Amino acid sequence: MKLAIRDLSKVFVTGTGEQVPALDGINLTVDDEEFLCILGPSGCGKTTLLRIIAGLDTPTTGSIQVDGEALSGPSRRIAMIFQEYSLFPWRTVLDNVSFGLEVQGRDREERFAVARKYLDLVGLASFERNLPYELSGGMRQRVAVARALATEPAALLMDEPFGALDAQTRNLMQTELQEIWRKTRKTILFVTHSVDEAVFLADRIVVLTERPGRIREIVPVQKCPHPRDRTCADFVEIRRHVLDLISGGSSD
Amino acid sequence: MKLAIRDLSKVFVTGTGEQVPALDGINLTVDDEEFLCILGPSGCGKTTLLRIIAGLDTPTTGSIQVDGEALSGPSRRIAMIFQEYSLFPWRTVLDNVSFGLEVQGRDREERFAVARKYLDLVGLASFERNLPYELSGGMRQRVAVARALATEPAALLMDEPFGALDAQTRNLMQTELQEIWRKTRKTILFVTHSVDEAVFLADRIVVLTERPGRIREIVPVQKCPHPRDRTCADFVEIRRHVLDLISGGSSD
Amino acid sequence: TTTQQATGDVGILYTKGTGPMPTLLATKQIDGYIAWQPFVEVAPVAGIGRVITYSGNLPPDDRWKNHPCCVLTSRTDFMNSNPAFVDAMGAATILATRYINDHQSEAADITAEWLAGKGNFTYGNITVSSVEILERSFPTVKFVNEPSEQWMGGQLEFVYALRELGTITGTLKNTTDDQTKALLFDTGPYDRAMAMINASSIAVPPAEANPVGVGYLLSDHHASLFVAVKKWQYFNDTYGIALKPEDPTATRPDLVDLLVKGQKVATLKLIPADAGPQLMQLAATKTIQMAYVGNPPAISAIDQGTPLKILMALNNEGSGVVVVTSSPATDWDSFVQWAKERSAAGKPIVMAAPGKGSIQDVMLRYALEESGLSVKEVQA
Amino acid sequence: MRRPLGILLPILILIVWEIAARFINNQFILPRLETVLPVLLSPTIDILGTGSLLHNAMVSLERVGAGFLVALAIAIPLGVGMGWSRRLDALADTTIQLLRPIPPLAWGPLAIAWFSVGINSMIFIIFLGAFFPILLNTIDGVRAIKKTWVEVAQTLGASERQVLAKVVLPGAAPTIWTGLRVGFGIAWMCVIAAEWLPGTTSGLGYLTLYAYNFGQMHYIIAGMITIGIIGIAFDLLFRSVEDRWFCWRGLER
Amino acid sequence: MRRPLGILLPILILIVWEIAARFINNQFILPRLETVLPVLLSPTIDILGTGSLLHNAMVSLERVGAGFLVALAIAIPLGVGMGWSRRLDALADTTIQLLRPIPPLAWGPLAIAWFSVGINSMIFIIFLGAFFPILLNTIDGVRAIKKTWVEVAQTLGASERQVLAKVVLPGAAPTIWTGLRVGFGIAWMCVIAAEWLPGTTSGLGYLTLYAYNFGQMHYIIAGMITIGIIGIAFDLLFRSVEDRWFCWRGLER
Ligand SMILES: Nc1ncnc2c1ncn2[C@@H]1O[C@H](COP(=O)(O)OP(=O)(O)OP(=O)(O)O)[C@@H](O)[C@H]1O
Ligand SMILES: Nc1ncnc2c1ncn2[C@@H]1O[C@H](COP(=O)(O)OP(=O)(O)OP(=O)(O)O)[C@@H](O)[C@H]1O
Ligand SMILES: [Mg+2]
Ligand SMILES: [Mg+2]
Repeated sequence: MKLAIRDLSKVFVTGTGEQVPALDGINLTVDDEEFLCILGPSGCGKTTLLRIIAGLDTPTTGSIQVDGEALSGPSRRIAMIFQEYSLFPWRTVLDNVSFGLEVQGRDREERFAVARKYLDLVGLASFERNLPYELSGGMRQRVAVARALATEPAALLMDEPFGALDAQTRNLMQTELQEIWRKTRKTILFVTHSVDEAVFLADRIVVLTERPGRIREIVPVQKCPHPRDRTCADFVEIRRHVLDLISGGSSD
Repeated sequence: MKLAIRDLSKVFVTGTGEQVPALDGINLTVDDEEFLCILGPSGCGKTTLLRIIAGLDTPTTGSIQVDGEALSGPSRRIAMIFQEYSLFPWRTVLDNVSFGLEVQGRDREERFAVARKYLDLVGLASFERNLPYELSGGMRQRVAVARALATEPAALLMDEPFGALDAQTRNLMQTELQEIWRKTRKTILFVTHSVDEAVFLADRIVVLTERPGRIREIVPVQKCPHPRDRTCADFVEIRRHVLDLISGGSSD
Repeated sequence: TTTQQATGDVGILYTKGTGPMPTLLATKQIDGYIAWQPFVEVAPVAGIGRVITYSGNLPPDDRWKNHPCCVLTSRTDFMNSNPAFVDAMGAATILATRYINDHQSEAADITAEWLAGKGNFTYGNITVSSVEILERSFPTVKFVNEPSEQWMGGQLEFVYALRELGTITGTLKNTTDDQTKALLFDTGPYDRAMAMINASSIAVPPAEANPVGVGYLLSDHHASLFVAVKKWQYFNDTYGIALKPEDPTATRPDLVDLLVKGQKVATLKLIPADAGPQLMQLAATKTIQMAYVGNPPAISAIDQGTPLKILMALNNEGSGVVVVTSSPATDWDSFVQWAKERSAAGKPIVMAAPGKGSIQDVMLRYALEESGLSVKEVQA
Repeated sequence: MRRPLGILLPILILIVWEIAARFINNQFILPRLETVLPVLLSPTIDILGTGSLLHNAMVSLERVGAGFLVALAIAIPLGVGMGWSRRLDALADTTIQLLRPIPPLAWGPLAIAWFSVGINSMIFIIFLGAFFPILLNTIDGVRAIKKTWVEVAQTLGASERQVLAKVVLPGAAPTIWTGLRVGFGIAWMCVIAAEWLPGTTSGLGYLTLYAYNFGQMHYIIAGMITIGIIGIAFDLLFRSVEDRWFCWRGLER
Repeated sequence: MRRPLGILLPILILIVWEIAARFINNQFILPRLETVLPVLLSPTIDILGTGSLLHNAMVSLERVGAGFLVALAIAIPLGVGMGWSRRLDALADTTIQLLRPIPPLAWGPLAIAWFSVGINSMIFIIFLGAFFPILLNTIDGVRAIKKTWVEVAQTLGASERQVLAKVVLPGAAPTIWTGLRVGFGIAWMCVIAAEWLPGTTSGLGYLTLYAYNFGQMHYIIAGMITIGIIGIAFDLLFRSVEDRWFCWRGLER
């Protein structure tokens, strides 16, 4: 899926009538099958951007084209994975993963078959009867990924999906996500606070300014081949550059 | 205050009757006016050790001598600061800080005078009428420090007091704690997960093993003068050494 | 009325029905009560009180002999649209009353079943059969139906009494006796029922589509209803009119069919209540069309504008005055003596009555005032 | 240790009761234990012609069941609507706040006028007792639904109806269930009051009131104990279902 | 937008009421608005010789106040004890669970035998209504006290009594307050039932019952509205205190 974002801005109006500009003049094209990471200081509008693309919020100005057509509301072709655990706690893992297919009206057999396929992909085939609270944080996010993949969307929006995980699990999940991306070739927009994570995963990294978020720079990472070695020279150099961009952007 | 811990061990018995050894054979002497940091993997018994010293738990075997006398229950001479915010939310800042004096039966005038002195020390004199929820996390922990200091204990036990703060506030608090320690010369036992924090603050660092916690090594830091520069060679070297101790101790 | 100068006080506590009376007496919160049967007999049987007089003997002498008590009433709109039905109900009631008078002990038995499933009452170590209680109480009730001139005269006494009490404030406030009678009574159904009985042929009323609500109180006074239902087979076979319970095993049936000449004419919903005023409220809201009820609530309801008529008598007398066992009183005179002593000692006795303006309340007040005692309502 | 200690006090109370009853020797104040226990131990024997304890308990339960079901059938959809739509909430909230504090019992006279004597007015009163806790908990439960769950469902293509049926209702179910439990408890209390309305001829409430007329305190106390036991039994039932179905509660994250 | 919408429905109800009343034309089923409003608007005029609306409301309030205070005075200390000491909890819990589901109203006959007709048995019934919510909330509140608060106090040298007085009670205060609010609501409901006991000659409950016996529906409805308004007023009062005193609640951390 190809996304074209044109002159996008978003101004929130709070309960007291105050205007909060969250995003300003975003122009960005995401290529088909691209893995794009978005970095930026807290409150700069990263989540807002993803929510607008997912159709959960509307932009104040500007437009988004999806494969040439204007975006209108939530669509099955774009799936979102949230930072906080978002599984339905009353549904088993299998029922969570097959939720999207269920609302499409697919029959039991079919949706369970598809759901099992994606549970397999994220390595949780043996947990299909468990309830979410019986899983660890990392496992839960993997179920969320499987659920998002099960409807076979063309794009995945991921909002700091690994933010709540401990370092070790996080590294593991990054490697697995790479693997999944390699296998399924989705377009992925991935928001993170971790420069390391962004450099490890992305084809390109979009660095935003402080609120209201504007694009400071787009850093290409393609020259570093997958799977990336965090100690190789290119990696360290790109990492340094992005870190500079971020700390240079802060006002202190 | 001088603390002498001899052959201390602690075995918890869970509700199901299972025995959980938390500490094993701890021998440690803390000198008067010493700043001791305790580092160790999660669940190794750091909190348990502090709680036993504070008199909130009893050891299974072993003994603790405080200035030569055996410890028995909570004592005014040893104050504890908890990781989670522990202020009384229904009391103003001033009333929180003067709590210890209130239970001693000191009169209003006097206890407010003492409380104000310590609020001054932690730089919150102007917030005395506020309720805790009106303060930021860092301010709250400073109030907790003032409250602990107000009863003028000889020792302070601090259990990851800055764990919940963001990096910037945390650095600030570390510097301030140094300052306070310099001014009041308490004996301080400080539990942390951050090697950096330990090296920055401590006279000596006690590194514990995985559960059941035993003393792996006691690392002296005295040769690095206060206030410490995190980039100086000694600092970096000690930090490297402690990091090695910790990762060497984990089983992977 | 010629009330003497009062020489003492008596407190009256209204208990909204008879329910709390035994408890209040047994816990010495009241010194006695006046109630309808069988709750008069409950006290001596339970060993908590003594009957000093039945209502027919209350002073002044002979004033209350054969005093009217409960009556059969009907809403006028219902009577007008279903005259034959009301006549048939009248006939069933008259026939049952006759049966009671001819078979008193069986009637007591039936009433014991209706009121208590013929069960036993337990009072500490004492256990008595409900049949025994009813057999004691039955002779104190006079079962009659005829709305005679004398009986109507007795009813007027209650109108006067209620006027004095200040509870008559509506249509009956300033009426002459003739006007009052015209407003209160309609003896047509009684006359037609008697005619049918005498002719040994009850007319079949047109079938009722809706159930007819009939209210009553749980008292011997309404035994004619209980007997009519429990002996339905007999009445059906003998007179061709019956109130057949839909559930023949129920001790206290609430749905009965009116059968005339073997044909089902209507379903009756029998609705018991704790006290008369409740029934009159139900009549006012058309929840019930007919009611077996004490006369003062019926008079009050008519006074308040409820379209209702009194059709006939159900019983005369049938109430009694009970005092606590520790009381020295054994009859009315010693009771008055005792009340005066207690009043003089600054601790006036307290008597319970089922409700303000109830038949029992009216008679007790009258009798007390007649005996030189003034009555004060007890404020809890 | 907990269990034995817990039973100690009731036993102590029974002993004190019996001693006190013998001492007071007035069954109107405190009937002897040995007059009450036989009533409880033979629950199928007729009491004063009103039917057996068991029969009357069943009658009361039926009435509560009916009133409760009506309350549930109205309160849950209304509550979901009010929790979901600010508009509907704004429209109905004031009215509900005004009606809520009127005791169900105080509706008695109107209930009889509107629904006539008998089961329907009892159902109305029971309904009033159960309605508000169920409604308020449903509103709360729906409002407390994690926005993320709803948005996940939307991005996965769920329609509003599907979101309500598959996310909002199951997500709010534990809170609604608590409302049902509380509502049932209040309904159970109200049935006793409802059975004191004129025209009633059965039910535990009627039984106690009727026994009162003849000063049969042992029946009253047996009736009260039965009412208490049934009340607990249902509370435990509701709680056990809660534990089984909603074990995920509080562990959502 | 919220306010006007909220008032819309009650106004609509009033209009429908008036139209229906004119249409039904039976004051027993639905009295006309213009017969009810004057009663409410002149609350100092005597009603059927039972005193004015205002007077009766004050009488009822006094009774609720007394019963509520007794409940509070027993339930809070007992609740603190049961929340604090596992022993006491184990001892008393079963008994409380057994007594709780018995409706206060069902105690009527015993109340009269034990406390005699009049204010005392009314207070007893009101007490029963308020007691359990206050007790259960106090226990909950004390149990939910953050252990850290208690330990902080201990390390600062507080004795057990000081911990209870200065940490446990204030820390549990918001939850206890909720119990008081709920308890007051139930007590207010119970006063109506209590005033139906024999021997009562005043109070809003008595007023409605008395009016009922005379078929004066407009007084009944005026009484119900008064009951409702007082109920809301106290609920709001409790809530406003909650907002003022316990603003820290939910923001503890
Ligand atoms: N519904 C809203 N109403 C008002 N302001 C909002 C709303 N949602 C977000 N904002 C504001 O918009 C700005 C951007 O928010 P957003 O959540 O997109 O930031 P973010 O980059 O995702 O931050 P973080 O890294 O902390 O998640 C913030 O200042 C936020 O307070
Ligand atoms: N009351 C208790 N009952 C049983 N086990 C306990 C209890 N308290 C602590 N433990 C166990 O003792 C061990 C040590 O716990 P402790 O809290 O002291 O660890 P810690 O070093 O402070 O860990 P962390 O860094 O995560 O705070 C853990 O395994 C813990 O599960
Ligand atoms: Mg965000
Ligand atoms: Mg710890």
